Amino acid sequence: MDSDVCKLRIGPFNMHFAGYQPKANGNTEFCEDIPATGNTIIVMDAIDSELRNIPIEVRLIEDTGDKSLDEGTADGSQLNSVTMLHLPSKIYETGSIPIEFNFTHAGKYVGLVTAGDKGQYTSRFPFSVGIEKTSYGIYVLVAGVILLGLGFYKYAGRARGMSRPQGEQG
Amino acid sequence: MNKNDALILQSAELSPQAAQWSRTFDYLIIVVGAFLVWSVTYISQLLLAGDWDFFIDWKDRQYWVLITPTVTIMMAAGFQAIFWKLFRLPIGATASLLLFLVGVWIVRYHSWYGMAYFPLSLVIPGTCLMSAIALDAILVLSRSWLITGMIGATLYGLLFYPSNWVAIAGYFQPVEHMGSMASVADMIGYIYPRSGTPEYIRIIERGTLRTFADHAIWVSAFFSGFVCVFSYYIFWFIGSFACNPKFVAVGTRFKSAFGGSGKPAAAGESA
Amino acid sequence: MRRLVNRWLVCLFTASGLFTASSLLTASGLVAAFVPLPVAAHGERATEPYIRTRTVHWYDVTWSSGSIAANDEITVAGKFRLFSDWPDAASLPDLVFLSNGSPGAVLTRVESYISGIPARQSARGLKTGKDYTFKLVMKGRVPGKWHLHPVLNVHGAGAIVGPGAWVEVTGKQSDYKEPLTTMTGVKIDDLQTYGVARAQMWHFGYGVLALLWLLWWLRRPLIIPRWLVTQKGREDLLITSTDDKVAAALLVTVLLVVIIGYKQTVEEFPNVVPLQAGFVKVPVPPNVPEAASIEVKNAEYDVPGRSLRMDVVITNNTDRPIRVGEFMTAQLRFINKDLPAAVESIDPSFPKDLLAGAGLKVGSDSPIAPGESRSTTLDATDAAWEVERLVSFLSNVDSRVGGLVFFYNDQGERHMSEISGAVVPVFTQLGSKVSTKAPEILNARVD
Amino acid sequence: MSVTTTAGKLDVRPAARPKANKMFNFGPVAIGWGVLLAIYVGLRLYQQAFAFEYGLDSTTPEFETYWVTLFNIEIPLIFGTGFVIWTYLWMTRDRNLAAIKPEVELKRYFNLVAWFMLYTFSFLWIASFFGEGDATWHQTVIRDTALTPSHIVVFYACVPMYIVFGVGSLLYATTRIPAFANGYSVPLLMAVVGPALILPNLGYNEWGHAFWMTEEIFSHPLHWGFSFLGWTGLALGGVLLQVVIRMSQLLKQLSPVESVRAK
Repeated sequence: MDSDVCKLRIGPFNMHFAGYQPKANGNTEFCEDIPATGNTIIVMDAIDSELRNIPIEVRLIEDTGDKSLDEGTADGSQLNSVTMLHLPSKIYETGSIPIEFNFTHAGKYVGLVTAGDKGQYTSRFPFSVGIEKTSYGIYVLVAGVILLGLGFYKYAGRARGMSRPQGEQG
Repeated sequence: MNKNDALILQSAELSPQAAQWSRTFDYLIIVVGAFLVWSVTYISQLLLAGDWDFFIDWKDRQYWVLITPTVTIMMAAGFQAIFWKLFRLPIGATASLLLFLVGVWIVRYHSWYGMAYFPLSLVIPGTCLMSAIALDAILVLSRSWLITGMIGATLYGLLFYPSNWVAIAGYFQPVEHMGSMASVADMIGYIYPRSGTPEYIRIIERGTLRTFADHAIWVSAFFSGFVCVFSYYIFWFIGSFACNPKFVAVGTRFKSAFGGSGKPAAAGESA
Repeated sequence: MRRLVNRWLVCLFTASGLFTASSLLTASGLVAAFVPLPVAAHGERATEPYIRTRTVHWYDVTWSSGSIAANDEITVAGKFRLFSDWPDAASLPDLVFLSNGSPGAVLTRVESYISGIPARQSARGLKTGKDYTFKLVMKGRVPGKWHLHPVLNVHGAGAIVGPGAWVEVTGKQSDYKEPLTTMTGVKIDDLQTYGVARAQMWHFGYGVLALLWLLWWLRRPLIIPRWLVTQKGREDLLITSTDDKVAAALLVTVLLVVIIGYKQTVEEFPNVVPLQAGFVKVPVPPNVPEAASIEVKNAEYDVPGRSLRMDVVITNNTDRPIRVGEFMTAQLRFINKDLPAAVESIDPSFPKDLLAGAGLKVGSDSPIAPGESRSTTLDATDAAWEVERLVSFLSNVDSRVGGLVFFYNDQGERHMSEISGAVVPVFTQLGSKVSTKAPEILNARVD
Repeated sequence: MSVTTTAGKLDVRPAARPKANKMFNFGPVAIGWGVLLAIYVGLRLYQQAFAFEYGLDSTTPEFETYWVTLFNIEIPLIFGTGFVIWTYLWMTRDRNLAAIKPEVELKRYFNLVAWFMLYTFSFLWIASFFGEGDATWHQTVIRDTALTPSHIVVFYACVPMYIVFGVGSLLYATTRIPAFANGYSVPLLMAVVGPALILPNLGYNEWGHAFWMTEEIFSHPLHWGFSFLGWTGLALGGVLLQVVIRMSQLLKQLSPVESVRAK
């Protein structure tokens, strides 16, 4: 779990984040980049057992780039205007918080998790939906392959040059 | 005939007439070579790794990915050594795997489908053909069996799985059957019964391979590449050894059967 | 030169064409032309009698039908007892697979169960001395008359074949379809052809690439000239800079085709699972106390008489009187025809060739009282011993025989006991130690 | 189908060429292939018709009629024919090899290759076609005898068949080509004796199946002998080198390059 990239920190506690799109992508688990719009299930699992005993509030908002929204400085009406989903504060005994949501358009979103009786711990995790993540891996691989071919070709030219100065050994 | 061909004939000091005879000889050797490469590759692979090749429900992540390349590279290396050492022809591996693939499909049709009524989906073969082409190409470019063994053989093992996955991935979709999950491949193996081949006989992954973040196959592919290096070297040496044109002197009684002592062995130990 | 090449190519293609054509002819033409005719048994007769009489005893086996159309289902169900006196030559049934005997995939499997547990995979933990139920649901595929047996494959012992009945599959093979929907909702029209064209397309593409590479080299002066040039050390003539370019381009092509093809395939099939291979565990059935115990005092096989005769002591452990109703071994059933309950136990679907005509002769056939120990003889005489090749204990290392004996009490309830012991072959009545009325029985057989 | 290929006739580029240049006659090879093909296809059709029908139970009289009879005929027939061919090759040997003309010797090398064309062709059928067919049989049905319909074809027809051609090649070389008469060719012996040992190796196979190997796993160590003996086919590479060394001398002797330069 140490190297788990899908981990959220809420104050002193840890949660695990996973997104699923059963219709589009079957059992594949996503982290902060959900590949497509449409029906999505997000599950947050409490890693620390303390989280099972304290109320947790969850909010999904559109990422407007204005951080003040979720840091509580803005007034509630502004927050509500960008809120897409709100789960009021509640104790989750199983330690698992499932959220089902239908993302209608691609874009950047933020999840806000507030824990504790007074909402003393908060966590903010940005994620994207339906935004093609440019994966450079494949280009690196293709470039590597072409370089390998070129490298071998250069090497072969050297070998040929070595046998050309003819030593006519019977 | 292009300029290079003419240069080769000139360097070989062959007259047009001799070149003509030699070309006839070439065609005959192509035929003999094709039959030989085909049959020797086939019998070697058949009884060392045949089961994994026969059935779709043997194509697992642990053994199929490891054993098939390790075995097919044997004859690929052996024939590569013969053709390269004697004639600088980098075609041994490709010829071996291409003819093997052609033969496999013939047998799948004539025998599994034609005689025992099995659907072809049960007996989809795997192939190391892409690996073999890469192996030959690297031999040309490196001019060295040492480098080919290091880079080419590793690549040979690594390429096997992805170059086959494109063909058979669909067989590993999940299906629910009698309340448990199975892959489509398992189902094909279950539905079309083989009385002599009970399920437990499959030599396949039975445990879990929770390594490399569940990328079990790539662990096998890497290991396969590693074993292929040794397999390649061993069979390169066997192929080289097989090219030894040695004659052992015969006794005088044997010679007398052909009219006395005869000429001294003409084609001696020159290579 | 070119004409020579052409001629040779014509010859080569004609030869390979002939080769392929003949294979295809046999593959397709004959499958279509093949006239379905009865097929004999599946070689179980050559299995050693100590395996056939002392490993898996199938009983109460029924076939739901004798004739089905292609794509229709048939159920074979029943029970088997794993014999306590299991022979040393065969591995214990620790790992088994429930299968069926058939010549190729003429019938296909739909479902199979051991003790109600799905048996798609092999099963572990079966114990000797226990009874298990089984069920096989099969589907007709190739029209014809086929012998359908249940088979228990025991790891290390091989296939142990159960009783076989003729099943006729009518209709056309094209009526048979195997559609399937995956857990992710992908619909497969027919499992028989699924994915075949895709694999062939890839293999063909690979093959073209390989063929081009071979032709690139084979078109030029080959064997003798190249060897002579190698001897001169003029490698530069044999592998030109064009060859290097082609080789490098080919290497890059191969790698790119594989990398891009793989990437797209992974995206095309995001949900895949490995082969499912774990064994299933079958719970051990509860102990059933033996209703009657049988001790074999003497057993002999009369070779010319085709007769197995046993001196036994039967002890009735129940609280009701019982009679011997049936002796069963190696799928052969010897019924005591004097006992109506035993005769009624024969299911109409049970194959007639496995019912011994003369049945079982019990020396002292009156009811055995509760607690009584009775010395009697059992006599199972039939040509089936010879036909089924069950007499090779004459040439085997383990000349013991075993079987199941069924008892019925006065209320028609059935009980089952195992019987086993050494068997001595005798060639004449003179050698006989068993005190039956042997001559009469011989006469009965002649009748 | 054009079966005769004469280097001289087809050659259009150089000037006129004498008729004696015809070094290789494809006819006999084509006939040989045709006969072999007919035999193999015939055996395959026989299997299609009678393997599942009468071959599943070795205790039946039909098995005796259709399969044991085939076994009893094929072994003496193939080895008998082989014996006649071998005897003929020996009796008609060249008794004065020292006096052989280069042209005749070159032709005999071509003929030796023709023998190899038949040898490798006949080996292909057991190694590939009927070899994997054997897997189909034994993984599909229950093994009840060593002489199954599959074994009767693959082991007892196909194996003797290639032995006939293998030993034939060896005898042809020994009785007609000086280099092979003056010394035993190690690679040729390997390439002929190695695959021939597959026949005795069957003893190991059947012994194993009789005593400890009840189920058919093709890649079981019990079967590795077949692969191992198959590898000896690689030794034809050494034979090829022996042939190439001598043929290149003969080519230069028969058609010296000076004549070209003078032109």
